Amino acid sequence: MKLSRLRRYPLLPIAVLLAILFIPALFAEWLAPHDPYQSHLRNRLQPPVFWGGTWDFVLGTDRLGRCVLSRIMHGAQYALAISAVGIFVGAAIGTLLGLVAGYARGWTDIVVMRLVDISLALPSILLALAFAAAWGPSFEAVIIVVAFVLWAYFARQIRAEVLSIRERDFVARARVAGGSHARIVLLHILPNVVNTVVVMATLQVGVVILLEAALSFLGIGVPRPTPAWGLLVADGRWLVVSAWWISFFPGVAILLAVLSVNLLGDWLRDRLDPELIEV
Amino acid sequence: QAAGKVVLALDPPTADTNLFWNGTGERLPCFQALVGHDPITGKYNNSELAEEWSANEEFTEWTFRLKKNAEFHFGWGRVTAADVVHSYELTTGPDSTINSIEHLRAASVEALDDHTVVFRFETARTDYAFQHAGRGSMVVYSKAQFDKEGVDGYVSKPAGTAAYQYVERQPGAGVTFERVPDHWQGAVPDFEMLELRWIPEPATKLALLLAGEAHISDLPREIQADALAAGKAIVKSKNPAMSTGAIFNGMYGKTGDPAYRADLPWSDIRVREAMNRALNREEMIEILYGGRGEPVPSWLMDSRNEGYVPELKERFEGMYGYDPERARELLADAGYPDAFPDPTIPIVSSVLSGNPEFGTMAELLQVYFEAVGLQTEIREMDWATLGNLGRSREAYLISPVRNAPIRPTEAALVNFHTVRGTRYGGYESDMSEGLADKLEQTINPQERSRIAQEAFTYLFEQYADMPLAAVFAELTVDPTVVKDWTFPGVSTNSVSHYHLIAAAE
Amino acid sequence: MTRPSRSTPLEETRGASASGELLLEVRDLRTHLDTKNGLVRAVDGVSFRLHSGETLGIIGESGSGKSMTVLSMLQVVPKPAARIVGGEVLYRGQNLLEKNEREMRRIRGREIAMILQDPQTSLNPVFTIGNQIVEALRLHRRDGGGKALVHRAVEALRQVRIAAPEERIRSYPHEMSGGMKQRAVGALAISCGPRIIVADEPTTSLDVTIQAQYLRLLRDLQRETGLAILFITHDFGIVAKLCRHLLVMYAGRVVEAGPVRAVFNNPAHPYTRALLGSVVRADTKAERLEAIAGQPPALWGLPSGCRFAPRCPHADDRCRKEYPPQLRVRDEASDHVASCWRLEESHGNR
Amino acid sequence: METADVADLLEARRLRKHFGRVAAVDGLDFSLKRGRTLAVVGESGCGKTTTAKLILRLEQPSSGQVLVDGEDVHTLHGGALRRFRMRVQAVFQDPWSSLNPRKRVRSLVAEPLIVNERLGRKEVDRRVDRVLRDVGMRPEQARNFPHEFSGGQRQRIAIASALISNPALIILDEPVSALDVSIRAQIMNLFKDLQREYEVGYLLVAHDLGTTRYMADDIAVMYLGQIVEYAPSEDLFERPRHPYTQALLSATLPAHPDETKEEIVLPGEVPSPLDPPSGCRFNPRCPAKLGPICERTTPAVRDGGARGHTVACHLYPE
Amino acid sequence: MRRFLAIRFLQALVALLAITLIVFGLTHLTGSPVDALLPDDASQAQIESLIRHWGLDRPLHEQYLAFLGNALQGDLGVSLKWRGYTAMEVVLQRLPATLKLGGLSVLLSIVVAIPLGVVAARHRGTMVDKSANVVALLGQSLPQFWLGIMLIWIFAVGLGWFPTSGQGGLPHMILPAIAMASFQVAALARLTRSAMLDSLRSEYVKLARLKGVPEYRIVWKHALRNAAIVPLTYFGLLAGSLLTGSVVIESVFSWPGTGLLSIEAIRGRDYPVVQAVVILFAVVFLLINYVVDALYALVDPRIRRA
Ligand SMILES: Nc1ncnc2c1ncn2[C@@H]1O[C@H](COP(=O)(O)OP(=O)(O)OP(=O)(O)O)[C@@H](O)[C@H]1O
Ligand SMILES: Nc1ncnc2c1ncn2[C@@H]1O[C@H](COP(=O)(O)OP(=O)(O)OP(=O)(O)O)[C@@H](O)[C@H]1O
Ligand SMILES: [Mg+2]
Ligand SMILES: [Mg+2]
Repeated sequence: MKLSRLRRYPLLPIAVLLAILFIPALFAEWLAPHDPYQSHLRNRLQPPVFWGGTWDFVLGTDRLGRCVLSRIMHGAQYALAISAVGIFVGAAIGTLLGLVAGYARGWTDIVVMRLVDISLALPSILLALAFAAAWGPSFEAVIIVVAFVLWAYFARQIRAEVLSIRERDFVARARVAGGSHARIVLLHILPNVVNTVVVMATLQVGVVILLEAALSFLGIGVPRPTPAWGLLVADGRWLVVSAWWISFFPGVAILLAVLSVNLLGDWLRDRLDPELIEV
Repeated sequence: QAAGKVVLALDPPTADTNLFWNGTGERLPCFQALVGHDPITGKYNNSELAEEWSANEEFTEWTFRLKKNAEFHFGWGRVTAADVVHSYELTTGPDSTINSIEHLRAASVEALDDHTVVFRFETARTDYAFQHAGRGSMVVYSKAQFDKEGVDGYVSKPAGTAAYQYVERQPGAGVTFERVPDHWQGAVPDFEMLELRWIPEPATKLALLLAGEAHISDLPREIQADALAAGKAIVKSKNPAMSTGAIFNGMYGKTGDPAYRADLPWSDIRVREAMNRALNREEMIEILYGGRGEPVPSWLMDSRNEGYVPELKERFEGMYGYDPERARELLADAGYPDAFPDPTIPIVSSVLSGNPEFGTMAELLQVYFEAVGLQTEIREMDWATLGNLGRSREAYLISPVRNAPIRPTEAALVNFHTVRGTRYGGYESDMSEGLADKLEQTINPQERSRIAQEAFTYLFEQYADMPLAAVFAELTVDPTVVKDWTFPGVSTNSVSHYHLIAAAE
Repeated sequence: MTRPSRSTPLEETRGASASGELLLEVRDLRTHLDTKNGLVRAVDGVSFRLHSGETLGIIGESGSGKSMTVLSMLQVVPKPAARIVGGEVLYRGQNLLEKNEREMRRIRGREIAMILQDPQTSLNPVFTIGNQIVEALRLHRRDGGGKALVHRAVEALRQVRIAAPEERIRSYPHEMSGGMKQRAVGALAISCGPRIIVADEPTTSLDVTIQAQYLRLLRDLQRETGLAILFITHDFGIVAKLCRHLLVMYAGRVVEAGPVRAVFNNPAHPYTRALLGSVVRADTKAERLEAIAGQPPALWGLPSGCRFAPRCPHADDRCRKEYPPQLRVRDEASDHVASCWRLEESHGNR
Repeated sequence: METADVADLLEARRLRKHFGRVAAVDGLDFSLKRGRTLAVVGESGCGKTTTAKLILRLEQPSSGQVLVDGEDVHTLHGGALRRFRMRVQAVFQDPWSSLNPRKRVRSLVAEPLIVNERLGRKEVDRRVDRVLRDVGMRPEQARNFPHEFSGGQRQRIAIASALISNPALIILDEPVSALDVSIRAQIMNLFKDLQREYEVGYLLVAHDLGTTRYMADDIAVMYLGQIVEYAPSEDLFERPRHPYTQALLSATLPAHPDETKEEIVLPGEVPSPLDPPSGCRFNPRCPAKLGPICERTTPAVRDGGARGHTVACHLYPE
Repeated sequence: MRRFLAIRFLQALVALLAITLIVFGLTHLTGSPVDALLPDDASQAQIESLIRHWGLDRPLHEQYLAFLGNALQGDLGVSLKWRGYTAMEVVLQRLPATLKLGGLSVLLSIVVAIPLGVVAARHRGTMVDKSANVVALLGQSLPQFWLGIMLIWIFAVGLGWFPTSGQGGLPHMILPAIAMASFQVAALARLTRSAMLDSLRSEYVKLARLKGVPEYRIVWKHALRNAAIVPLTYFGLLAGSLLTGSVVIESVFSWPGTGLLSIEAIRGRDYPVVQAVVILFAVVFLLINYVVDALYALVDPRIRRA
């Protein structure tokens, strides 16, 4: 393998992501030293190995004596699943509406954009609180909230792009060739916004992980005892002084995962879509 | 001696209001009720507005005689029987949300003279003094203020009679009080000012305490150690303030109740016993309460109340003791899991103000249950949702509970073990209903005690719940500011007797 | 054509200031660019002279290095990609390339002003025209207070024939038409009284009738002030109309230079010839246009030989191997030169 | 004209298009015969592109009709519409925006066939190969993406795509103005060659008279949404009638420094179509303005002398 | 311009109406407030009398219409939890605290982010740029509540520089404002940077250089004034994230603002207050976006006429 070629890729973020998010998410069953739900009540609140603990629990244990490392590893599954499903749903809805609004313009556009306004104006966390209060915290509720929060951003961005793309001559050419509206939207316009969707989706992974963590922190994320990262931080937050490792390491996992995803998203954006200005 | 301000960082109350009858019975430091409590024993005494009280033979008439010199704050005058009648009417009005309001209601109320009030009932009410004491009690407002300013007056500056008087409230943030100059009882609290500050986040409470911004806080026990390590101290209620455990909801066993489900795993007494035997209570008390809790054989029974059965304590180890082996046998015997269409045991994890341990308790239950082969699932829900399920009689789940503080036996039995106790769907059966009814109708103390004992023994033998421990209310204090606080642990939120907060030198 | 002409024939202007002072001499200017495709020799040994009152045209295809040449002169090449790697830019005897940034700032705008291609983008959309002119004046002509500067800005607008300049000075760029904006850019350029104006394709984005107006304006301004104009274009028509001297650039190099008439009458380089041949004419109907084969070259990894060789019908091995020297073209104009190995032969073919 | 008896390939009748208050196209009449070229010339914003779009059915006219082969384009549907899509194609100005960057050359070129005809893969490939060769490209380039080509090559791809369905009419909206000087001639020659080979009619949109002389048989000069002069190409260049046409002609640049020409510099700017002048729309800038009549009355279309030469100007008697 | 603003205003009103509907629906799905407020041992009679008292027994659409009618008059009902106050009073009482905190955090982010973005763009590709990017990304990657807790431990408890929580003067606001700003700083800085890059590449910047304008003026005047439009539009969105962020940050710092209030209100099923909070949030959000539209026109003269 030529090194110079490798250097063109953001190796560090990819490595971190693999180590923190993907490998644990896929192989936690085999990699994690312990069952993440298994309590070792005699080993409660054990510090990490370099803080006077044992190799058995490398990153220490929580207040029920569960292995922090194993829980973080399994938590990656939830981070990944929620991001993947939530973003997929949000992006799909948003992209579709954005495409339709930008292409059709007129009334459709106005209606969709007002919906976007409404969605942006409703504070997402409050919405989640209400959801959770109505149906109890659940994986599905988190996905719904994530999708609800995200779709509007996608719709806005995609619509703006479609508005300019539809004025490009190739769209006119496709119509001159006799293509139907559906064909034009799906075969000509959609491929031109796919990059944007991909870049935005990547950049949103961080947002979603943080949102999930915030929801868990408020007690309205995925329910206990699921080792979702946000819940892990929230669970240990009282004990920051005496058992800092319980929330510190999940916090670090969130930080690193989000940071790497963002770096990757940046890199993707530079590669795929230098014009996209999105945060 | 005269110290400045003491700040209490506390969980936000369920209802944050000066209008006592719109709350859940948490009493503000500026108010007093008719009946007081001894700060150490928790027994009723005349330290508040009533000089003395008595009931007639049939317990259908209760008479309270007021102290003559009791005086409202801000110059609203002496406390009279009219104020009591006025407060009674307010408190039992249609918008009342207060605890046990039905128990407070009387057939009629009458001011016999300026300082005598009589409550009359259609049936016997043996426990009526309780309704005017620490928990779920009625506090006395000034009628003069109401006549002049209406409810708005109470909202902006309610006059009470206690040693602290109201200064201001920031809704959702806290309430401030100040020492009453020349209090009618001659009480002189150590602190000039008293601030209750609502802090939902335990870590923030701890930080406040450590930063010296708050001096007393109801920290969860889990982090008390951190505060102790930083030189803070613990003050405890003088008596156990509550008894905790977990209950089997959804046991709607009264004959003919359509909500009854025989196929629930815990409808089978063997499963109930197995679940009880799965619990290592010593370890749980260690984890949940840092070892500072007394195991109890029945979480509703208390030596201070009617119907205490001392033998249950001895029988406890034999029937409820930690024995996973036996638990497994029992389960096998009951045919668990195959005999049940839905063998999963749902455990509620909830946040209840004042009970930060409930979440952990749910997880612990899960750990122990799974260790003996029970299948479990944790359901997070808030208190309101749980209550809603109970009320619609669909609460098929296991939930941590507390009996806080100890309430009279009759009310406790009715609440948790009859159809009338609407909020929970605890263990109900013809037997429990019958015993509760009988208790209500009986006025003879010996007879009552016997019935209550029978009820507790019955419930004990039915494995009607999973008792855990009697625990004290514990507050973490800054010893450089607060030396001590003597309170009996009898109010809804456990604390009372604010005027006894003692300043450090 | 029966109508009498309404304007001075161009001929007069061209002759009028024939022997001005030598203002600018560029010698062997070289600018390199680092791009992701590799090193681009965007300007590769360009030399020319410019006298006062003279108009020098630089012509060439897109990407041939015209803009980069003049930007290098003023040292505003895109950083950090571009480096000026050699040559001299003598402005009235001083080498500008040896000056530091502060000294250069006093040259830019004050001595040598520039008009960019697209008035749409070259005016700052958030400031009024007046603001933008006054800013330049404040930088270079501190004499007089704010009022005087505004007055001078109004004068500049008047000079470029903008109607009601007192009001226009408060307009934002978007409130003006394209032609008016380009005239405002012109006003900005002349406001500080420069000796040289560099106009980088100032009319490409204008309509034909507006372009005619603008060219006439430039010529009038030149006559009034004795300015020297360096006019960049890719249109022979403009050169024919406006310029006295001409520089033909191809891939970063000057392939032919000389008096306009000499080059038109006697184009020596095959590229110049081909370009002239491919111009569509309005005066006669052509049966067929002479097209240049192939595509303009990419500027990275250029061959060592003549850069036009791949498209040149006359190219031989030597052309492909070695870059040709600059030779004098044998005709009446003494300063007509071209870089071609086969100058004699190919030229003779004509 | 010798082709007078041949039916019109394209005809516009009182064609009008308003965008809100803007009358982008304001009553156009013109016609085009098979195999010939009509150029529409005028300055920016005069409505050329709108005209092109109306013909292509990309915009709906506010009133008036576009007839192709005698059929009203805007009432077509079903099979007739598909036939229309095959017969009428377009090449746009900007080769960078007119090719979908995400598609390979093959599918770009084959698009009209794929949409309108059911042809086998083989047949499509064969036709793509052929048409690519016709526009001077190599068939193997069909696998590439547009960004791998220069502007001139991209324009060739666009032309190939326009030709593949054997159209009778191609609308050319400023097809060379974005190209480099050295490339323009190639492309214009190509258009000429293709016209001869395919017998296709062109409607050429341009903003400068010079480039049209080589291409067009007839020229329509537009000003602010209206045709001010309409004539066979040679006649127009030899005897321009309308003062605006004359100004346009004089503004074309000389081909040689010695070429002298009457220079008419028009004062002022092109007025905003939002607020067009009354009467003759050219009157505020007209060097030959007669007087109030020009401001008041819209000039009717008059005979411009030669056959097929019409002009809308008060200078000329009715 | 005036027409544009008028249309936007109408659209905002329509959005608001839709929001009231959603909010009303959602809050009524979340269960009865009676459950949250009544004690464990409330009797059926007590419950029913309370339900009637609060009108919760009427059909939903009737409740909604009544709610809407009252809402139009600015009356969103009385708080069920903070008895004695109307819902509006409760929320308005807490709104200033949130606005103060939000304002400070916005100020903080502007003060930090804009220069950061400008400098990064100015020195594109250098170490300065890269470090600025890492700082910004870090801000976007930190869980806010985690940062809040850390800040409390380090600066309030450990160093004792600031108070830990609660309302008060500027010192009380600094830590929460920092925690809240962390995300926005990142977003704003990166936006500013990319807008500045575009701006610095533009022809007018080139022309300014050719005019002899000194570099600092080019960057801070010519380029920034144009680039400012992009972060400005982002401000509308920021408003949303501020309000949302306030829920988390306020609960960490016990900052008695609307964020904290909303959590308590939902937990307590205090419909009127929940409705008031959400509607007020929405109004603030729409208002800010409206103002941003207007500001936009101020900064960018091109919009003014359109
Ligand atoms: N900022 C830049 N970064 C990289 N390469 C550049 C940059 N600017 C110009 N170039 C390259 O430098 C070469 C010369 O460009 P220049 O702008 O001088 O051409 P030009 O003759 O003015 O062309 P045009 O007629 O299109 O304006 C071109 O190959 C161009 O690609
Ligand atoms: N979709 C539209 N909505 C509103 N106005 C339009 C629209 N399309 C064109 N116009 C207006 O109609 C007029 C004619 O536009 P058109 O594009 O046809 O001009 P053009 O002659 O092609 O100009 P150019 O040479 O600049 O391409 C212009 O004033 C333009 O602003
Ligand atoms: Mg250039
Ligand atoms: Mg056009």
